[in-house]
Amino acid sequence: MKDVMGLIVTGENDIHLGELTSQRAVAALPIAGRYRVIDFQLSSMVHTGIKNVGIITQKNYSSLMDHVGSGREWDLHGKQGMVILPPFLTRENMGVYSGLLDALKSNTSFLSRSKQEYVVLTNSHTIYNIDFTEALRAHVANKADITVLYSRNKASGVDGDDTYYTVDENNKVIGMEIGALAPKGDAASLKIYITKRELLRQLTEQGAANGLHDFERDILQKNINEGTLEVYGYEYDGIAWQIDSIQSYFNFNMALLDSNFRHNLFPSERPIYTKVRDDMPARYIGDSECDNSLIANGCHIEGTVINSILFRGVKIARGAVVKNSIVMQDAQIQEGAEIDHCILDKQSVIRRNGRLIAPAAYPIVIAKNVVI
Amino acid sequence: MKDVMGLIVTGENDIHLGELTSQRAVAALPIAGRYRVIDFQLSSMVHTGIKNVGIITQKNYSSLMDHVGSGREWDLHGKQGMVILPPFLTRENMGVYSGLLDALKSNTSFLSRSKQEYVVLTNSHTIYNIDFTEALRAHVANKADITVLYSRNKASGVDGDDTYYTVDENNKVIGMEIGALAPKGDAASLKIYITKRELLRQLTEQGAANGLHDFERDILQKNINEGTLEVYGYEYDGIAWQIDSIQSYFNFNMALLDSNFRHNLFPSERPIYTKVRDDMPARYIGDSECDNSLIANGCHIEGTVINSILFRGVKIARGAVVKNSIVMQDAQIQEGAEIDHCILDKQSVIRRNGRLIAPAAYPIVIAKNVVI
Amino acid sequence: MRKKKCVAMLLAGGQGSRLGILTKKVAKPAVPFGGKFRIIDFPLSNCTNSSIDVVGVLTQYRPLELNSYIGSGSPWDLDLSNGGVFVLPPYQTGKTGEWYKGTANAIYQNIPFIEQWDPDYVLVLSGDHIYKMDYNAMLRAHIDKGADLTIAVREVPWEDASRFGILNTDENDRIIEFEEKPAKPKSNKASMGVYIFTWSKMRKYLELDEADPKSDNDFGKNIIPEMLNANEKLYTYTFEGYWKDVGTIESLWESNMDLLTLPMPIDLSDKRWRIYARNPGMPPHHIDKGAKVYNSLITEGCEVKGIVRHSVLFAGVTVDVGAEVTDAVVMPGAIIERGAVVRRAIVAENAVIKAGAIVGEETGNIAVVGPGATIASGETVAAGVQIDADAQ
Amino acid sequence: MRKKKCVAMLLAGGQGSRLGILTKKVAKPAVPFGGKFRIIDFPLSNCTNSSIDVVGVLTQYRPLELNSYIGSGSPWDLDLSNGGVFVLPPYQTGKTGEWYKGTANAIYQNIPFIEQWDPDYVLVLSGDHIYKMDYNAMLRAHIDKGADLTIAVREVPWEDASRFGILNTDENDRIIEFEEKPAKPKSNKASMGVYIFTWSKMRKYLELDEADPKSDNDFGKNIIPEMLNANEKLYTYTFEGYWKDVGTIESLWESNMDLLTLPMPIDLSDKRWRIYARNPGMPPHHIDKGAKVYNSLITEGCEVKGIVRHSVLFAGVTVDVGAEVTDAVVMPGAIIERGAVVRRAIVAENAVIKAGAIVGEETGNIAVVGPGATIASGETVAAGVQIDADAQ
Repeated sequence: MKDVMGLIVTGENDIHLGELTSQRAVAALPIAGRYRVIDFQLSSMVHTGIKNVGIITQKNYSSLMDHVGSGREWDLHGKQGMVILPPFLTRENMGVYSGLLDALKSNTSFLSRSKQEYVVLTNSHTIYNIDFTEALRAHVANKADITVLYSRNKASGVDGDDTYYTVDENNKVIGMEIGALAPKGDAASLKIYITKRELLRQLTEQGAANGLHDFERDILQKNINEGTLEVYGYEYDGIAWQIDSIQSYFNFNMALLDSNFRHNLFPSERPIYTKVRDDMPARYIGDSECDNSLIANGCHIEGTVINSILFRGVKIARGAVVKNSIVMQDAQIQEGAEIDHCILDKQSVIRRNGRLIAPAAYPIVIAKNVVI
Repeated sequence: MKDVMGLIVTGENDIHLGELTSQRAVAALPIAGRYRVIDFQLSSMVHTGIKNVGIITQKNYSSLMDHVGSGREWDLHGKQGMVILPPFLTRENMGVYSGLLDALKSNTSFLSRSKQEYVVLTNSHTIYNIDFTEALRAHVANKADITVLYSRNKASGVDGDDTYYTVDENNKVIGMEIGALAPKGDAASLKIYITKRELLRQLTEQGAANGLHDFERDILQKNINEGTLEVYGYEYDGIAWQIDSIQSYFNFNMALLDSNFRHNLFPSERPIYTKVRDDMPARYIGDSECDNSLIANGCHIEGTVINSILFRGVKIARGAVVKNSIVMQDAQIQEGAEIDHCILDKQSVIRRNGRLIAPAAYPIVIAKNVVI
Repeated sequence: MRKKKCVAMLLAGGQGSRLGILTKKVAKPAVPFGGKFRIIDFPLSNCTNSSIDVVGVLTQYRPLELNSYIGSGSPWDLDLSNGGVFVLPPYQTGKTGEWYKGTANAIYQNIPFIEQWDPDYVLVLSGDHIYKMDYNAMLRAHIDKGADLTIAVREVPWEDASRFGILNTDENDRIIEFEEKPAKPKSNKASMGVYIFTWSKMRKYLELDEADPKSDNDFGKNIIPEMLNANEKLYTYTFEGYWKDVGTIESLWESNMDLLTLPMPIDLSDKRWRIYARNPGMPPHHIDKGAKVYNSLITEGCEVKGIVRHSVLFAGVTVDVGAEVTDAVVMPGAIIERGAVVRRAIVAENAVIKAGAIVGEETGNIAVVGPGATIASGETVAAGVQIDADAQ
Repeated sequence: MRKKKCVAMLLAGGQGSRLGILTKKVAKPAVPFGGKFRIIDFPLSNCTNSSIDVVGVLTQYRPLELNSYIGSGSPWDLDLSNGGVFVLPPYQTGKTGEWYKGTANAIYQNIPFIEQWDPDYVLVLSGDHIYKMDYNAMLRAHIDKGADLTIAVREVPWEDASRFGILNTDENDRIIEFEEKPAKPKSNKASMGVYIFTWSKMRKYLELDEADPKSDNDFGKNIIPEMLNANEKLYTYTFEGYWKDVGTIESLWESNMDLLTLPMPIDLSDKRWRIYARNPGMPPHHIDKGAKVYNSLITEGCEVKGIVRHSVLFAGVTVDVGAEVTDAVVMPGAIIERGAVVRRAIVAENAVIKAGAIVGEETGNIAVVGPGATIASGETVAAGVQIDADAQ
């Protein structure tokens, strides 16, 4: 698998994620009790045997940088390992690309100096756990110019913001709809593409030379419609969940409480790697109660936890009640406090006897470090 | 030596370094044939046994980041290792601190979460090779609040830009002159300070609360004059060379051609660590001639090299002549070309039969990637 | 290699026979402890936290798992260019080679390793104790006293003193006598098996010991008595925190149970003295609907559907519906099936307790189910019994 | 440990006696080569560049220097959590342990190491060859052919074939016969000692071999003939690049000299197939006023004041005023003092050639000054003579 490199483009539109992404890229959003979103894309690359991974960043990438560090947790810290590709900041450029094509254009030198024949290009806001080896084999066998990964059971939060393909019986893409409210195709784009590194570089440079910004519309759709590139689909039938709104974030975390769903996403042969914190195991103390919840190491539970996800180092004091909530790292629920349908960001504190109850459809978000 | 942390403040005023620092911090300036300036500060920290090093960066820190990477080359890549502290960019803050105190103020959280009792605080534009252990012992023995390191033989490029101390027979600092053209003291500040971490944090917060920016003037000088802090000096009698102008940069490199000077700066027990490139040894081919020069690995020499410094991967073609020059990584001097008193930045090329001759006092700088 | 002030040599030991089937296939320091650790994490993390960054691990017994666990040393920040952790087996020089004959001989055979670092001091550790200790503080005491050898001791209850190696000292903590398990102890200072030697002296006595064909080549039996005879400067250094020898099944179980008392006698959540471990990379554990967990430590990757009381569950353990786990240590990957009962027991890695089986009793000695062993449906494992997978 | 498609086992060998005093204190793979490398850098870098990221290094002979040199594996990007480079010595199981009896036995003893990675294929390498080879291309050929064992071969001149292990094949490269140093070779395909086995088959034959008390437990003498007898699918894979056995003083010297020809027969400046090495961290080398350097490789840290012709100088070598070094290999830290002459020689690490001494002759065999040896002022070392520091 030496002949494949990876490219993760971060900094997607995060307007529907509100406060959760005000200080961080979606890629760095804590999720699933101990991970960040990018752990899923990075681990998938690693399980495919990819050693050279570029992470294209836009604004707000310092927590992402802090999380991935040298890439050590993913065995990507070597000389041929992971590279962070920050935006080139100038007075005109505040670090936001106007489209995927722009992001690629700014990083053609990375594409040029990489050695691998193929590239797997992915977004950073879809949760999945894929070994791309099979898709790569199909790409080669089909003699495809571009292979697009799609799913028939992808979960997204925002309606009308998706791309659908129509594929023929050989999996060749014969149609593509972008942002249709009632799409004809049922093959939802995972926004993961496989192509030759050299072709991607050429398409990027040609596109940019023609003043284009949108990879999907200006490159993919155009070439599919005109038949100028051989574009094939590859169906991924595992879990795929796009984190693009507070609702989709909340629902994805809650879905993990189902054991089948969880075991599908975390098969033992493809662990998801993440930054290690060296916490001790979770401690259950005294009259603690816990029901249908995911609890990370370092938690300290003396109260009641129901249908919730606790990240590392969360403290639930005596008499506190946490229901249907997501509680991020090192947050504290003090004695007698009660929360329901809340998302507590890192290090937030619900003070003694505080109550924060929201309806299921509108979970409340408490920002990082806030004390209530 | 567990009880000491390091803090390197980068991004000094580099106006007199011209083109050499237009795209990089002084800390990342290539120097001495295979190093960057920061290698000297970092290696000194490592030889002191310091494991926790913060590097405060300002604008233009991407080549610095690229160079230090995860800190692996300095054995500073661990969980308790090196941390890059980038400026917090906002619309108002373009990543430039208005003084050392500002830089420290932006990073008090790093000071707070560090565990060590003492801190060694250094600038990033002075070349030295110090084991700070002795200075730390003196600091403790003197019961000093702050120990300032000074030199009686420091080389600088820019006149009137230095700070001098006057010390009594016990090395207690009794006077301090900033930017005097004819200073009374002969103890030139190395801009290296030793103090307790907690005291540095307090001084920083108090200073910032009072709207101060200048650590030297507003904190050090004021407290020395008023006798409110016990400030002691510690004399370092090794090589200290401030890289603050093209002349001082040029002169320092040329000084390295003297074997005594070189052996003093590179004692075998305190190697200077730097990023490894895995080049092969330098190759001397055919009628090559070489006289009084420093040559790094990866060079390919078929021409003539006199009184010069060649960085890694430099190619000198047949019949080319390089005199009194500094040639950075992967630059090429093609057949029959001749240079004298030049500083060639990385990957620059002097084309076939090109000539570039400058007087000793005004070396010409050729920017990175330029082909002449 | 650059000079180091102090290097550590960890005696990972031979077969830890008192740990029975738990060490049949792994060296003792690789035995799991405390939900996410292995025993060796404690001395290694103590070294890292004490800024000692060269650790030689001396072993000749089944080093495979230990070797894999240590790997490049990165979990302990010991993957260094100038330092790090090295597994040191016996080797051949010229045409001959010999196995380690004793603790002192193991160090003797590695004199060239130590000399690479040109150290002033050598710290000797063993791999079967749970404790958090600042070796650097001990080193400062060693240097301040101008000692040739400093032995860490802790004060044990007088009535237990006759079970330990006891050091009798003068009023300045200088050792005047060493007695192994004295019938009538004159002191309650028990050796912890943690030594700091001034290297030049250590080297001298290792060479003298090696030249003596009658020697057992052991620190306690030979080196320390010889140094005392020669009137060298030996001092004790008193350690006051939690310290537990986990060299027996009972003490290993007890030490795990200690983590369930409040406050923890050894704080493993202390951010200023972390105990590092290799991370298995599993998702958070799941407590299912209807499951009950009381006073327990549960690690990532566990799936709890039954009842867990006063127990330590390691990574990836499954406790199925209706199963009951009480006063137990359940090591990584073990499965307790429906309705099975585990009491006062150690269930080792990847063991399977089938539906309805019963392991251990409410009182009596600890029952042990060995690594990979299966207890069939309806079977019973009595108190104190050890079940070996290979014997099944 | 996650499954790996292919793991590499590097036979670092016993005492490389044909390298004489150069391997008296270090294992052969740790011998310096090419100005900045050691021999083991070649197979390790080949593995990294071929995306094979588990390498077991089998050694029982003086592993100390090799162990220190390999360290955490970071120079070769082999400091991995899931993979990496492991030095594997013999060890004890239960109460017994045994040294490696032969190449096959060394692998046999490490079956548990290999099984940890659940590999489909095992690559066997040796530690005494200089070459750049894509093992992954060989693996693809092995898989495409459905082979049980693929042996890398290179075509040697027919007149030399009788000095090698020769593989006779059919027109599809299937091996029909293996002859060790045949008097009348039927083929010129010489084995390079690089094997890829399908692991299930390898395991079977290792176990059969171990059960045979008369076996030498050697791949060439036992395993390969047995597999041929049993009609297993053995194929050759022809390698065409530069390949040199550096198992003798003459070949080690020659291979260093090969780097001075134009173009280099093995390109060590190829950025797409770098040979990684641990870096000694020295400043650039200095060519002093009046010094002369002709057709040579000079490494960082050297100080050249004299004349260097057609030689390879390793890191930190000093050639003083008036000294002359010709056709020589001068290893790290060696010092050639004023007016000394070195010709057709290997001067090993930290050796000192005192003022006016003469080492080697213009013709004849290579003279060798061993590691740390000193040649006194005015002394002469004749062609072919080896000087051992310990004998001085």
